[in-house]
Amino acid sequence: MEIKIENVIKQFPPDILALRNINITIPQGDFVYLVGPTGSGKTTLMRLITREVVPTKGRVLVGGTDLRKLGMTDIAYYRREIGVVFQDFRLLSHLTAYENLTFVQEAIGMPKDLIEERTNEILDKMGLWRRRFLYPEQLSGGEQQRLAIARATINCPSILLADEPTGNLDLQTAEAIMKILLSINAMGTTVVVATHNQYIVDEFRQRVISLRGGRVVRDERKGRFEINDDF
Amino acid sequence: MEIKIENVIKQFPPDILALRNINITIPQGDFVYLVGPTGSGKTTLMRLITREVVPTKGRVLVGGTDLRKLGMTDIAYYRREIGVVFQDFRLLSHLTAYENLTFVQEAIGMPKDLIEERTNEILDKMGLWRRRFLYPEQLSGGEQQRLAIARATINCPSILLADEPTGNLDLQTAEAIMKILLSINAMGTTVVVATHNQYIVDEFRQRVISLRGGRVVRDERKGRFEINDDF
Amino acid sequence: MTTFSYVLRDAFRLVTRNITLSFLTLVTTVAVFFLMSCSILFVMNTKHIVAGIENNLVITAYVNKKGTAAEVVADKIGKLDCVDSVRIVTPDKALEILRARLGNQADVLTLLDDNPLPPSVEIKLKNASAVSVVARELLSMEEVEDIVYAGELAKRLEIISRFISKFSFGVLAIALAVGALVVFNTIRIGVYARREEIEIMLLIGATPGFVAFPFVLHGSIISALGALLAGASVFLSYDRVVGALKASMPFLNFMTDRAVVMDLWLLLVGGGLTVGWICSWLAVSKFVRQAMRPH
Amino acid sequence: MTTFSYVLRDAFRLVTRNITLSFLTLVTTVAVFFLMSCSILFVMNTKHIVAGIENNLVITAYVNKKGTAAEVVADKIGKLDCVDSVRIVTPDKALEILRARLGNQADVLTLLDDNPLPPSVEIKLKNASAVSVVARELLSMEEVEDIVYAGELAKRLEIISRFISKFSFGVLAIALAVGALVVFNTIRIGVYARREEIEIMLLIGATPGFVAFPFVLHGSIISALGALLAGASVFLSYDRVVGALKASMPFLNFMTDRAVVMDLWLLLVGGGLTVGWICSWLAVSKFVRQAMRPH
Ligand SMILES: Nc1ncnc2c1ncn2[C@@H]1O[C@H](COP(=O)(O)OP(=O)(O)OP(=O)(O)O)[C@@H](O)[C@H]1O
Ligand SMILES: Nc1ncnc2c1ncn2[C@@H]1O[C@H](COP(=O)(O)OP(=O)(O)OP(=O)(O)O)[C@@H](O)[C@H]1O
Ligand SMILES: [Mg+2]
Ligand SMILES: [Mg+2]
Repeated sequence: MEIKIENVIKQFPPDILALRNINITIPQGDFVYLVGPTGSGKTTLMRLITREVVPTKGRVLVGGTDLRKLGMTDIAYYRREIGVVFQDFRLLSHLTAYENLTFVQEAIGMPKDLIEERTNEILDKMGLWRRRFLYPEQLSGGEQQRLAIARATINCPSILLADEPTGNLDLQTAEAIMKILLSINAMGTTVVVATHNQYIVDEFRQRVISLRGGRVVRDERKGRFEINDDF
Repeated sequence: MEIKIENVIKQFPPDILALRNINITIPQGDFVYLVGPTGSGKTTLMRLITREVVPTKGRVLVGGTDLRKLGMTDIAYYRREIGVVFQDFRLLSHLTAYENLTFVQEAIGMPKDLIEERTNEILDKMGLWRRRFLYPEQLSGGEQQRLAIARATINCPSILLADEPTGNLDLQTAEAIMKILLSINAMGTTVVVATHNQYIVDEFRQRVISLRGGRVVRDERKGRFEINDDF
Repeated sequence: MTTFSYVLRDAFRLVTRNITLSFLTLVTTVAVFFLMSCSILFVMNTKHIVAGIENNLVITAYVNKKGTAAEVVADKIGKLDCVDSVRIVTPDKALEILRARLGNQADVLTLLDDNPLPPSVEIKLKNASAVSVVARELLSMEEVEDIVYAGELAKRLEIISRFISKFSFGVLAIALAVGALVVFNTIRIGVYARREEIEIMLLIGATPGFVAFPFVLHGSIISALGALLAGASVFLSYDRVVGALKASMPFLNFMTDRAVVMDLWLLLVGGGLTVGWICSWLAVSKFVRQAMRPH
Repeated sequence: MTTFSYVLRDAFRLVTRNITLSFLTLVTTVAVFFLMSCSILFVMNTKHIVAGIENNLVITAYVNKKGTAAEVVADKIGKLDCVDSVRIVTPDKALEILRARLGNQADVLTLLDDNPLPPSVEIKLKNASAVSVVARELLSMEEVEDIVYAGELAKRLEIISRFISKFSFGVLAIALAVGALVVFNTIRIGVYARREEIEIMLLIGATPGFVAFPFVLHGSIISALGALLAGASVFLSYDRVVGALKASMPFLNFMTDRAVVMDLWLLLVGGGLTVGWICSWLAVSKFVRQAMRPH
């Protein structure tokens, strides 16, 4: 599904202009880094795609559908095709690590044995196998982050949005995570990663979209992390 | 107040050994980086000092007092001398940015006009002045982090614990924050910073304590960030 | 299938996870439903007692002495639906009663040349409202010379009975409202306590119905269970309580039909389920719609 | 000072922030307290009515005809505390009554050589329980030949009256328990909904008391306000309701003393405040202690 953001302006009350005239097209299968200083609008841009936020002006088309036109149940089904790693993780605090993963699969009606198999596999891959019966608040920051990534990827979504997926990780783990994201991308999933991590962007070079004050200031194939991306 | 961690072992049920025989002394006025891969016990170590966690074995002395011996009200008063930047921010979601800052000052009974003055000053310093009437969930990740730092430092604590205080910040803002932490340290406050940020550790060199699997593997004055600190 | 089993498990988790909280809610619901059934039973018993007193209502009709006038009147009146029974009091019997009343001076009555007292018919009615009908009927008969009845008492009982009917509706309405409010409130606050979870679930693609259903189930279960337990305690204790009351107040005509209490119980559980379902649905659906609204 | 003002503001925020929720709780509390005062007033009125009937209790004492025997008895008995009033019925008066009863055949009584009927004293009592005392007293007087009184009715009224006293305690206890439970529940769930905030506040150095106080205030305010509003609606509507009841049932002796209703109102508000305070404290303190416990 192609993501098309057309002339989007987003103003939060009373007068905060988070996005000013954004025009971005992300074809199916792209891998995009979203960079920019804090408060530049990265998260807001992602929330346009999940329809948590609707534009004040302009429109957001995903797979040709204007998101504004979707009804409540449509949106639920639409969101199942998108995996999101939220900046603040948003894990379900009343469910264990294991249950947090099975939940999203149960919600889309997958068969029980397949759920079990896939969950165990990904817990192992993320190094959370020994932590599977802990609740989110009992996990370390990095473990929570890996759980959030596992949850976002387990359903093989068409689009994967990852907001600062390595903020709480050490370099080695961050690299391992990036490799996972790239392998998912290789299978045809569109991946959008918002990040402040220079090392990651430079190591695994991909399309870079740089925001500043709610405007796109650079959009480059095989880009690098430039010093003013973060100033 | 000197922090003395003596022979501390912390085991979480059922069998997770988060800390294994830790011995650390941090004199008043020290600046310490706590590094180590994800899950190595950095946050748990800090939570020993706030008495969120009590050791399974060994003891934690702060200013000569065994924390285990404090009553409920004592702990409240003790915690007022410690500023904490939590890894997950822990802002009060029902209060605006402004109120999140005034709250901690009101809780210790500061006069009203002083509160107002100091709050406005720090909001300005952290670049949150225009966001002061927003609630935490309306702030960007970096803005929330800066608000958390502002809250931890506003009462001029004797000890400042900052858990990953730059995880959601761009380089420029991270540097600015580090300068603030250093200036607070210069006024005599003990500062402990847990971080994965190599750039910061190498740029502002201080004592480095490196954890791995719940053990101290390195404790160095004017240390550097070593590659195996994060592997 | 998996979806449905998740919903069931989640509703179950809602109940068990905060067992104290669920327990408190349950106790409140039980108390409310208990009060409710007590009021209902109280009203039913009062009506029953009033009906019992009404059953003892008597009209005395004095008839003329010609032949079988008393028998004719008794016959005619006895056929009316609202009449329970009739009894003829002959002049001799009436004189006997007067004699008893005069005590040791009763000898004076032997001086009467003829029994001056008229025969009469005592008519027991089924309910107070029938008094005026029967009275009019009696007066229209030529055999009847005069009638005497507790007109005031009859009217009073009728008014009280009608008032209790109205009152019972009022009590039921208030109790039902309080019960519904408590359930609604509990679910609403429960939803509020889990607002973050709900938001997250909706964000990761759970449908509104899927998110709402466990809450609705939770509310219905608690409410129905509350009604069930309240009904059970009423059902089990009713006989003993009425027994004790009867022992100390044998003159009052309590309702002792277990079937009625059983019906009340069933009604209560059905009502509890319905109320729980509607209230939880109202409580959760607005919230879910709100959480789905974009910024 | 700043601390206190914070606490006040926070309690206020607790009330206003989720205005719907606070409103719902309030409505529930009002309903519960309303039911409570209705039960209390119902019980008070029933007792009042029973007392009214008791006031009409009469013992008739037949005395011998010697001289001023009736006056002597009336005098002696009239001095007892439990006696409301006495009235002497002379033999002439009694004969008159009998004559009226015999109707057109009353001429027979002119044949009596002498009035055979004894004089009697009618004694009005203040309450049913005095009947047996007075009866015994009367029988011990040599002037008294026989006494007649509605022994059954007196006993019944006494039993009913005692039962209503017990019953009123029961109703009050249940209503109070439900009220307390609702308040406790609301505060408990409110605390639960804000558990994260409470944990954070405690982490940044707020004392347990400081954290708990707004909740306690919130609970007390809601509970007291609920009692106040329930009391107000009862107070304002009582006259009209009783007026309507009196109009349709003038034979029942309703309580019309506004002062009593006013007292009830004050009692209600005081009770609401106390219950709210205790319940909220119980609800919040355990939770705070738990949140302070280290891992
Ligand atoms: N609901 C909201 N109400 C008001 N302002 C908002 C809201 N959401 C976001 N903003 C503002 O919009 C701006 C952009 O926020 P956004 O979260 O997109 O930044 P970001 O690029 O993700 O930053 P970071 O790197 O710190 O996460 C911020 O200044 C923020 O304060
Ligand atoms: N309450 C708890 N119950 C069980 N295990 C726990 C609990 N708290 C922490 N742990 C475990 O202890 C280990 C150390 O956790 P800690 O949060 O100290 O790591 P960390 O060094 O802060 O990691 P990160 O850099 O990811 O934040 C982790 O493996 C975690 O799962
Ligand atoms: Mg962001
Ligand atoms: Mg940590």
